[in-house]
Amino acid sequence: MPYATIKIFCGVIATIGLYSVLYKENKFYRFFEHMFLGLAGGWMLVTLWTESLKEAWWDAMWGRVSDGANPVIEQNGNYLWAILLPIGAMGYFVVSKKHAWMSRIPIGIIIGLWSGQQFSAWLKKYGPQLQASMSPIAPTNAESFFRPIPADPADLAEISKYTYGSQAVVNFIALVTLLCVLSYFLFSINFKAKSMNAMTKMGRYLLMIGFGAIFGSTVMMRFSLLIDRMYFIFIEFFKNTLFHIN
Amino acid sequence: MLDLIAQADRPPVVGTQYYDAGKVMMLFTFMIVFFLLLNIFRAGKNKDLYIRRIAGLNAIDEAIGRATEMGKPVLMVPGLGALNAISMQALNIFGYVTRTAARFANPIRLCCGEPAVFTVAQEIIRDVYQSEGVPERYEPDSVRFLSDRQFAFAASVSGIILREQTAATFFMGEFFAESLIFAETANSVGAIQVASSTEITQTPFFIAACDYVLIGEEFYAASAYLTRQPVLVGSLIGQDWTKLAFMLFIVMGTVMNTMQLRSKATEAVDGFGERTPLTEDRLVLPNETTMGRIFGPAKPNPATMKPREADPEAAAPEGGSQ
Amino acid sequence: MFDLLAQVPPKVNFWSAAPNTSALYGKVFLAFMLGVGFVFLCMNLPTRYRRTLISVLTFVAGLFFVLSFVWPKAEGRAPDTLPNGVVESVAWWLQDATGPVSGMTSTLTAFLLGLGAFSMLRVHIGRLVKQQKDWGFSLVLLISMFVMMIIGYWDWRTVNFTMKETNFNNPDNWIGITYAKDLVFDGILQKMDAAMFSIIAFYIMSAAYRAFRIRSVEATVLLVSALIVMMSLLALGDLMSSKFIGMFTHGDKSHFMANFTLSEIYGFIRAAFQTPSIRAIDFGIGVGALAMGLRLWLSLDKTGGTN
Amino acid sequence: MSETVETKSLGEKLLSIPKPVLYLVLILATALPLFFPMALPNEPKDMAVKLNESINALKDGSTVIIQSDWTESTRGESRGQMDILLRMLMRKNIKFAICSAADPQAPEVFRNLVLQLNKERKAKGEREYEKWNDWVELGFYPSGEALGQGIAANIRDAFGGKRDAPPGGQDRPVFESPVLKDIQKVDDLGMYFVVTGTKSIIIAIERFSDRVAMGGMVTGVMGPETSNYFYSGQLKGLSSGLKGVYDMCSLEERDHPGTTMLKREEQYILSLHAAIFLLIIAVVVGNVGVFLTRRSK
Repeated sequence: MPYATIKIFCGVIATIGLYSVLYKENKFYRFFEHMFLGLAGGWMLVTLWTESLKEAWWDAMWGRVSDGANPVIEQNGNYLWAILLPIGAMGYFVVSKKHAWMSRIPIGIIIGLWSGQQFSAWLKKYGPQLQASMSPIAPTNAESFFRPIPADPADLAEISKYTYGSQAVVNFIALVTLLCVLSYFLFSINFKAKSMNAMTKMGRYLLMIGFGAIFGSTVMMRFSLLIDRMYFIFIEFFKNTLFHIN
Repeated sequence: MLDLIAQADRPPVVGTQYYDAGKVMMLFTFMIVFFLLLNIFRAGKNKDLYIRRIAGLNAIDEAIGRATEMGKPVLMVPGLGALNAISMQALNIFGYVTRTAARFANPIRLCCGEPAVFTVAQEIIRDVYQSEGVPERYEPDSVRFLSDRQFAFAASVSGIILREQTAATFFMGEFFAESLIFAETANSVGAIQVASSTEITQTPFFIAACDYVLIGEEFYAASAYLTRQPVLVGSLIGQDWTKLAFMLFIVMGTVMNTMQLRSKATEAVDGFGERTPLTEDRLVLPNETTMGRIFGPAKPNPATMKPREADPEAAAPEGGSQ
Repeated sequence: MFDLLAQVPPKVNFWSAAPNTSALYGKVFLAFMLGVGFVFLCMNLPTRYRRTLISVLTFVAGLFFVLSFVWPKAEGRAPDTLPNGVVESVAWWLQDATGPVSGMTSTLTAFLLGLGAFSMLRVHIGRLVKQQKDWGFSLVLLISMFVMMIIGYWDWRTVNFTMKETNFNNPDNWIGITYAKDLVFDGILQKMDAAMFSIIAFYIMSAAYRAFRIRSVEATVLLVSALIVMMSLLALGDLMSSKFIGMFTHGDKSHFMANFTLSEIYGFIRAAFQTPSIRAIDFGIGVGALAMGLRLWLSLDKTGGTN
Repeated sequence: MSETVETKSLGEKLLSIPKPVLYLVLILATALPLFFPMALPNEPKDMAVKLNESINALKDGSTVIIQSDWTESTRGESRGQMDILLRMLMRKNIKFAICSAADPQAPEVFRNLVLQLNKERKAKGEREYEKWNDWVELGFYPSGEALGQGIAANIRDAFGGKRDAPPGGQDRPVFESPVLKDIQKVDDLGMYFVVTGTKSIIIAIERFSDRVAMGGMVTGVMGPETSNYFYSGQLKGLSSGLKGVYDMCSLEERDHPGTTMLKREEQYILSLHAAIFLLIIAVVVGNVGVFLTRRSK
């Protein structure tokens, strides 16, 4: 049996094994679940060295020499990286009753590094989003209410410069949606006014429209993955490999 | 710190080679930080602050109560995200859940998919049992690391739900595609599910399949709501101020943009912030409005930069490709 | 200090040493011992200093990125030139050190991975030894874990070291171990990933059947907008609607009715509701994360049992 | 769920379809159309049109970076995305460098695809895309944030340590290759593409979308979130989900017939229609069931 056939056969069996949970939890599924977890765990321990530590830590610590005919030092060893090993190892104290607090040290450093990045990440992410929320709510071109369809594609750039009436209306609704939904997330303000209460309630409905739209487009992707698996089982395996129909 | 901003603030003249990092937006960020810190310190004095009702959080006690009645375990999953604010927040909420469960001597299962999160989770959960005075009820195997691989994790959590017939499940944190696998599996064994994902794309699935869902920032409000710690409540008020400032800023920006984009331009502004009088008749362009300049700050003109000296210590050509 | 983290390649300074020299070996050893010393120091640290120590370390770790955020950025930097003045030197240093400093997170997380593996082994070896229920499956797990580990490292060693000259990217050159790795990794593990991912489609089906009920305004709104989006994203639904609308417009794209095709309606839903509502939730989440980040950075939060 | 009655009314029957039956019908609905392919008519979306235009506007022989963050698990959508992107780039003789930030396996999946495309090109008598001269590998980066930050700060540092080899030659630093030798900073790139099923595209956008034209090819689930960045101008074009692949293929097929995998995508699209149709029926059946039981009470 050629290797390709064995490989695809294993894949199909594993797929069916995991699908069997749809009928009910059974031994077949349990077998593949544990195998899955084991393989993933083993792979994790492989990539731990080969993908994470080898280059970013080990090579950085010992430096690197190119292995051409005339070796050139590419990178000097930053010996201080050696400190990271004992610091990382402090995480393991979590299993000790007495010194469990020490696991907080590597964790504290990771958290600190993450938190420090938030300021610039925040600005880079939300700055443009804020700007995009400030579209004009009155037309800058009153020649037509709807955005005209250009007869010549070259006119598109000119048309794109303006906001037409219909776009202004959409921009206005978008602004209202944004404000209503934001007001839904105001937690500490006790709205006495009915109008504000209506606004937060409206915010929740508008949110649901948005969620519905996300659901709709997400569903497509999930189904396409299923279709791909069906393609794998029925076309790649049964049709092309097992029965050699092309 | 302030004179640093002043440095960035200098107009791009000869000799200045600092990229203007968007000083207004940077100030805006500092304003948020100020709002948060101010309210955190303010809240320390005023204990009685209002937080609106969050339905999903009131359900926590009910869910644990039911699990106790049935004698089945409570399952908690802090998502697959790395160790950051989201997973820390999830663990804070789980600390509360565990405390309630510990009082009822209800077994718990906390499944992690990230080693750093797993480390913190172990420490927090053990701490909770200790502070409740029942350290003997803490089983080390109740906090588990399953896999850092998304779908191996999903398969394993499903297996645990189905085999142990969990009665209450809490999915909080960064969930991705696996969200619906968990939610539907938990539903099939009749568990009460309280869920929250900071991933907006997953929220609709949780809404469809779970009993209670915390949407968006409700997740961050949760620990303030549950514990009423002054620091958390203060921070929440600071967050509200920030959102109000956003709303104001957006409305202001919209009005300004609307007015400015409808008016005739008198001068053109290029990417280096240099202005030239206009001869043609045209409207103001988006990058020339006040808001456009705030969000797209001018870059220094390379033509006017002070040249830099060559590095005498620079390596030989083949090593120069740094 | 400036060259500590900025790994400027060929320069040797106090913070680095040339590879394969006894100076480097000695210094690595010293640094390692320094770390070990720190561990022992912590083990004997009085309880009242613990919190402070963690807070200080967290703060210092975060300070780097906060500094890079507020410090003026150097523009137009070319290789092999010297910075103009102190402000620019600092900016360059910050820029150079960003990579190594961000790398610290993944290095530390990688060290903690062993703890995860330890947890797995403890649970499953325990089950095996005590012959608890399902111990056979624990055995399956342990065997597949070790098999994968051995094959994985062996393959890595073969490809990167022992048979470095062979181009294994070309399947014609494969040998036994490459086949074995391809089978367990690509043939099984990856296929299992894909199977689990696609299983979601079934759950969507059952969730839609069981939970998508018109029982409240909210649920109805969600359902209707989901249906419109699904229809408009389908090539056929999109086309059918434009054919239907075409009966009114007779091909005139600027006709008023031309705005009512499904894809136009979805475009409207997206621009008017979906985008701004996602944005609003996102703003909230972003502010929440920033607030939490600030509290964590300054150690203002009390977590776990201490609250 | 409902109390057991001796004979079930129609409404109750509609509400008590066993899940396995539902699942079986779904399997049939998605598998059968694969055996009976049929082309469905289609109209490309503007996001895909813009992406097509941006790629076509790239200068022949320029360099782009592709961040390939997909593996087997999102193959259904991402393979089609990457396939059409590579075909377009290869047609225009554009050099590309490839990196990944989401999954260590991504480089291999990508490599296999290039291998397959080269085989096809050889069979057609076209020039094969050569490693080192036409494309290089920049490898895998465990942290998308660090990669993005690094690229924005100094692309030469971010990828400086990476090496690749010309066919049959020694490993050399990638920046010596014809692909990257003229790239000093991220701004010098023709475009930066992200093909992904995760948030990695947003991380990249956050870090350097102001410096280089970015194109996105994402799975359907990331589509709505990512489309915000298309409308705010941070992305020059976006292909989202299976429909995006179908659009891109149709657009390319329109200008250069017979050069894409349009046939396979047609089968996928047909199955997708069947599945969505079934989903809608399931929702309707559930609701009619509730309506009927309520009325009979």
